[in-house]
Amino acid sequence: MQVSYYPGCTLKTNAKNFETSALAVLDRLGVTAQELEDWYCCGVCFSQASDNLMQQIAPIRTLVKAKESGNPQLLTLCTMCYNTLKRSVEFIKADEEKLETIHKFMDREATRFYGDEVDVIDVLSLIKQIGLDKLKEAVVKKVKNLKIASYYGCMLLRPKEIAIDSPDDPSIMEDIILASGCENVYFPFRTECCGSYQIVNEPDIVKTRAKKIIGSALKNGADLMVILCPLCYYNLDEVQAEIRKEDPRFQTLPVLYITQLLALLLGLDLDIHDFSLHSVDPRPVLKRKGLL
Amino acid sequence: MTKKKAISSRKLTSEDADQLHDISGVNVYACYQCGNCSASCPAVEFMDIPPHLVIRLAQLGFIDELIEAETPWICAACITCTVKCPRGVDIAKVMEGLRQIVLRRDFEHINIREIDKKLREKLPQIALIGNFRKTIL
Amino acid sequence: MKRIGVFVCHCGINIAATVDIESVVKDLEDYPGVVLVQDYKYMCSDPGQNIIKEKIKSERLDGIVVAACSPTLHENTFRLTCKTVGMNPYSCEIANIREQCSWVHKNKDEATLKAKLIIRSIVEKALLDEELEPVQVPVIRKALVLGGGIAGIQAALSIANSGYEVILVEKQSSIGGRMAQLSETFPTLDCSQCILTPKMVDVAQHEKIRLMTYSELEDISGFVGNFKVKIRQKAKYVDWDKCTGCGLCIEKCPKKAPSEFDQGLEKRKAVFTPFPQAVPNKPVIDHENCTYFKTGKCQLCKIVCSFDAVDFDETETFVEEEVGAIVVATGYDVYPVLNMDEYGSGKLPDVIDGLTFERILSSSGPTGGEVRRPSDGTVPKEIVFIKCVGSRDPEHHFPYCSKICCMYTTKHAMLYKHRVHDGQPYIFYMDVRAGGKGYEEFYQRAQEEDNVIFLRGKVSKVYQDDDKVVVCGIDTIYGRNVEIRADMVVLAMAIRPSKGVEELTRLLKIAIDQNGFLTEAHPKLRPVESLSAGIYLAGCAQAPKDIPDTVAQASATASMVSNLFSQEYLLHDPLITGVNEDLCSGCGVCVSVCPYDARKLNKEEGIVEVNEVLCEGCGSCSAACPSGAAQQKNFTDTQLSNMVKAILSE
Amino acid sequence: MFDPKIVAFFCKWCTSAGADLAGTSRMTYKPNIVGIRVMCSSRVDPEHILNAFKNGAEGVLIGGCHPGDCHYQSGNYKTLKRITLLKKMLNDLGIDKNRLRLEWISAAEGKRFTQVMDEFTDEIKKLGKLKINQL
Amino acid sequence: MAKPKVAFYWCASCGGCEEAVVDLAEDILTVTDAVDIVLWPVALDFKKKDVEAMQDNEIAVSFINGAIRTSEQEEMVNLLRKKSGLIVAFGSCAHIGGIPGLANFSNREEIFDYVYTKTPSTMNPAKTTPQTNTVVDGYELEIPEFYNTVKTLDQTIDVDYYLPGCAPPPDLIMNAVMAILKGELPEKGAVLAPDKSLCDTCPRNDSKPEKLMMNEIKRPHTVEMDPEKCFLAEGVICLGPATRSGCGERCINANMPCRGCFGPVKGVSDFGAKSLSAIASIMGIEGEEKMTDEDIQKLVDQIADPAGLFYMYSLPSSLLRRKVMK
Repeated sequence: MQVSYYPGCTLKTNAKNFETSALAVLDRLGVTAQELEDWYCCGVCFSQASDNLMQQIAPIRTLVKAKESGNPQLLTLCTMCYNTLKRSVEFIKADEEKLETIHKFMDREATRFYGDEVDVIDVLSLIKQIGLDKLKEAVVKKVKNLKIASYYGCMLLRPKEIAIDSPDDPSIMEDIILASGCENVYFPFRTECCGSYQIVNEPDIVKTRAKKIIGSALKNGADLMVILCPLCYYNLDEVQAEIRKEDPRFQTLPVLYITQLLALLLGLDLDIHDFSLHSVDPRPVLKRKGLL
Repeated sequence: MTKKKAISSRKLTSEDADQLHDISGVNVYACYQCGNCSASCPAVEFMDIPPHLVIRLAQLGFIDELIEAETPWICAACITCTVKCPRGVDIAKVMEGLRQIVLRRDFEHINIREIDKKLREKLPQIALIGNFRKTIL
Repeated sequence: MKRIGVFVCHCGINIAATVDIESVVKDLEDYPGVVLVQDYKYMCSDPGQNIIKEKIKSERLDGIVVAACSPTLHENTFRLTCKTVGMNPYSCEIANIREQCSWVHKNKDEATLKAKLIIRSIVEKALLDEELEPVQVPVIRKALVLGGGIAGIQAALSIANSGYEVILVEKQSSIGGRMAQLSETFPTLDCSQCILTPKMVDVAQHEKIRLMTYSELEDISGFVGNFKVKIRQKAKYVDWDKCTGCGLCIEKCPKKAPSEFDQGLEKRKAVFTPFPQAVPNKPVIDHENCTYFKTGKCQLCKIVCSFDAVDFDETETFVEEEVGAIVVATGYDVYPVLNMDEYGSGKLPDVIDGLTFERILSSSGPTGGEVRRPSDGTVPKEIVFIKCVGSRDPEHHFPYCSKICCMYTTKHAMLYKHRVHDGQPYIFYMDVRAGGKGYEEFYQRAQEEDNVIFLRGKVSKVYQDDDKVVVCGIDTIYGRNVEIRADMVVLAMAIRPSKGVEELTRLLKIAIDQNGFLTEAHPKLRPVESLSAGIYLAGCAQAPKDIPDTVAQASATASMVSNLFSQEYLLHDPLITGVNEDLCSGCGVCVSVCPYDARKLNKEEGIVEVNEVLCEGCGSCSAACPSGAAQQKNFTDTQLSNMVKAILSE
Repeated sequence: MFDPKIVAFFCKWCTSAGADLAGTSRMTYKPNIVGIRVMCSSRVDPEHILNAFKNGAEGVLIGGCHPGDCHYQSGNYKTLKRITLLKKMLNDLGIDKNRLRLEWISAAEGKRFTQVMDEFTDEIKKLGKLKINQL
Repeated sequence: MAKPKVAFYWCASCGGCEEAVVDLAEDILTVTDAVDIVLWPVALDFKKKDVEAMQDNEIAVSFINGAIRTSEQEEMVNLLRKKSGLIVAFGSCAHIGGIPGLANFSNREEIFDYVYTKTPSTMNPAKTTPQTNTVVDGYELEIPEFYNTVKTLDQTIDVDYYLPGCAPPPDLIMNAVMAILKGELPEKGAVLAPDKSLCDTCPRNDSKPEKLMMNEIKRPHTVEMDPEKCFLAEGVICLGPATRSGCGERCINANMPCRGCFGPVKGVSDFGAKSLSAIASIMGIEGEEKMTDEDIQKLVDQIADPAGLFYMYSLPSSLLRRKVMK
């Protein structure tokens, strides 16, 4: 099976570990993720202004490239990218007139994209599509009692037109975790925002959020937290170190991309992991549970 | 809000109110003030006006007050409010509309140059680009 | 050719001021078929009517046209006038030259011309009018009531007390419905079962009521006054003729299953009666859970029964009956907590719906009326009640207000406070809708005397934290978010029409609205009738309502049924569309068009047959019939064609 | 300006009652349209409409209950389909489809009734005489 | 006693009706035994003057097929009317206008313009079109006038009976002839075919569903039609419900829907309007309450050419008779 793959900016820089682990896991599961030859920044945040058509051009142009690649599905790892691309598709599908205008701006593109030709898919949905049984079979390292807190963040669940699962009570991550042989830890803040880009000039918001989210996961007994979004990752991992600096009593929780955990469980080459990128070192837990 | 505010038809049909409607595409009058948006907002404690009151003020035409408010800039567009709203009011779009009104009047809410260089390198690009929504780009 | 008389009314000056009566009279005198034209100042007055009567006799008229006001006003008057002198009422036609002519045109010449054209066209109609007699249908004076809740019970008793027979069909093994599950009722706080059970017994003992529980409507045909119904009696596996209701089988049965009546808080046996005061108080065996049906072993109930009433071979049976009217009182279901993802999707044991809380409050319930929470049986010290859960939420659930929640939630908080004096109830609400006798006072009492804290706003999230249920909400009056670490949460879930009602309405051919509630014939003026004649509505199947409203509506429904049954025959307007058998080829186009299923294709004869009672006379089939075989009486193609020509004649 | 002759069919329950309301409210409108009261707009057969044109009508108007409000549940939906198809055929027969109009006028819409009457009369005046030559 | 005299004449028609007489096969001998044929241009050499020489009403019955399109046809049928006791309009064209009647969707001018100047195979730079009078070499030539409108026979002369069909089937012809010979005639103006529409005798009647509904209109060439199923139930427009029976279901048996050559049944004055109404009535019944005006327009637009379809055989006999030309 082959899908097109759109990395987006952060996956090539700060979130290298996400990309390498995800591609390796998919490869093991029999999926080739073929990176688009040409791709642009998605624009990061879907523009919510109804008159701001310029902002739709970047995502639509990427989708044009995806259509040209010939694969029916376009994989995004970063959830921001998923959200922006998917919502752009919904946007143009809902309004033919705006689609026309956007096309007019892209007069140099040979291909036109109408909305239904390429399906934008996130990595969780892709794994579910491959089959949880297949994932189960591929697991080589059986762990005992490894308690995982799955953190969804916002961008895969909201707004509901593009949600991959119930916005209030999703289960897709837990299903994958269960299939991979780990235990799920339920914590009530798994779908709540980490503070997002407010980290840049309102870091207090993020710190408050991180404390709440991490604290709740720890309270419910998590050994590790898995996430999907490079920004959530920063806000929940990097920020923990900062909170710790301010408050030495603050208990930390290692955060991994879900595909990093899966890569370990599938017994993939340890060289793909660069644990130095983590500010809360996950290695002690991983060693304790026999994954390293 | 200790000041007494006059409600008038002029306020309700002001150009500002029209602009907010045009940019956001949202009919704020559908709101019946259940407060679910505020109840679910993860950043409400940092806001000067909670989301449901933003909509209330928009209904009453007090756009000027909203333009001066911090709330739209605290909103991180997590869309929780929109998902929760029982009446289909897209609150997140209203917040964006308010930010846009300000930005289109040549007012930048943040100055990129003030961001610490070290932080700029460390942060994921998506955080920076996302935050640049608070500037005229 | 017929002898038509035309009577032109001046209506004082209402017509005469803008229509030149003399000119009209002169014009009509020469019109083919018209043998007399007479004008008078007030045709509808006694002298006016007398003129008509005299002229009908003296001029041997066999049809008349009264040119006057709108037929909605005096068509009946003039038709009755004709009847008194032996003329068929349908030979009288009205030409509307007031509302649609003299009153709306100012120019006298124009109005006069238009009046002439209108009268001419009506003369053309009258020339070809047939003499018609109303269609008569005998009425079977027996009613079928579907649903044995308070609505069905009230309707059945009321109809039966008027002296008519009733068949009451209930799908559970006992009547009582939702009301039997309730604890105490607002605003008087009297015990629900105490006021309901006597009525249930009345139903069972009433000589005019045939009670068929554990039964469902299987099939129906016919029409108002003459329905044929087939009722399916489900297999009970207990012969109720032999069973005395001693309860020994229940006692000995080793298999348990969650009790539906107790909302799953308690267990019942596989052979069971839903609750101790059930009517009839005889058990059924639940096929799904019975060990014998699963494994072929057990039969304990059969062994202990000294009346040999248990019969594992019993099958469902069918009963056919003829009834004249049907009352649909199928009630409501509670929208499952399962659908509320933000409130734990039904996974949190101490987050329950209002009906479950009723069982907890009920002295016949699993806790004997003591308030104990489901998870660990402790007494909750803080309870949060949330209203409008699933209601008033067009975006995610239902757009409508479930109407009963405001009051029962207030009652819940109050009863809780009465039972747990040091407990604190909180109610999250969006509006308090306390319209009803004594309701507002009840609400005020809850605030003043029972210290219920009302928080105006919605709850965005409920989650478990240790043994507490954390409620995150807002008080929009206070303007800030609030968080309550409660012991228990009660959700006032939306109510919706009970399961299976959609299939039932398809069977009955009655309409439901977009939310699945039964549609009444007119929202104001015909609130207890369906659009199908002879089928009536009562209770929450039609819309959410509380007990007083339900009883009132059921009584109204019963009075409509009695009204129908007070007639020996039903009279039906004869302006129906028949079938000319010499022309009908049985193409079936009219059958598809008829909104009343009044037309049926008889394949053997190759022609369409009409049920004159079902036909309401819209004439849609006449327009559809490609061979001119379907002609609407007194609106035939020839009549309409001649009318058009008359209007266009100079 | 010529005075066109227009035939109308009004359903008993809505449009004819609306016309009565216009009358009792003493509103005025142009007198060119003469109505025939039928039980339901769905009684009107395309044949009657062609018959009117043949016999010199310059326009034909049909008034029924609003969608969803038909006294006979679904009659007006049938009318709508028939009239839509007939309009298409009228065009092929050289009769401007605007000479045939279907309007939903309720019993409460007396004002609207008069507006429709005047509008349609004006429209037919604009369209001019219908010259039917059968040779 | 002399045998009754019979005439056959054709006007604007394809000749199929003449063929139908020949299709009587050996039965034609019964006919010729019983009657004297005094005029039959397609088969026998009689002239107009032979007819003119006859007494009024001398011909017992004239069978005239074809619609009336030219002055010559009009003249001949008037002559035959004068000389005949009975006139039978023979076949669809004489009866209701038939296929030639479709010309009433245009007028003489348009037809001449197209036929004599615009057809791809025509070279006519001078745009010469037929004239009734032309002078050639000093002689004035006269040809019949081509009328603007195609008429049915009864719009031209008084007609006693109608024998419908394109072409009339042999059994109906025989029945008619025998009835005339025996003098067992129905009332004047009768159509010599059953009064009910085609569904009455349609072999597919049993396949009819309880309620006919057409949610989509299909055209015969776009679907594989079940040879046993009612066309309407399959979404194919069949005009059988509106068309007089008696044809012997020839089209139906060849798996083609009825197009109405037998014309309307008794009491229907406009075949096209009636069949349009029937078809529109059963279109899109399912979910009609949810349909927007656009949905209905789309549904209706599935019928590409309603006038051509519903008036395929009967335009000249319709209420309007022809297209209203500017």
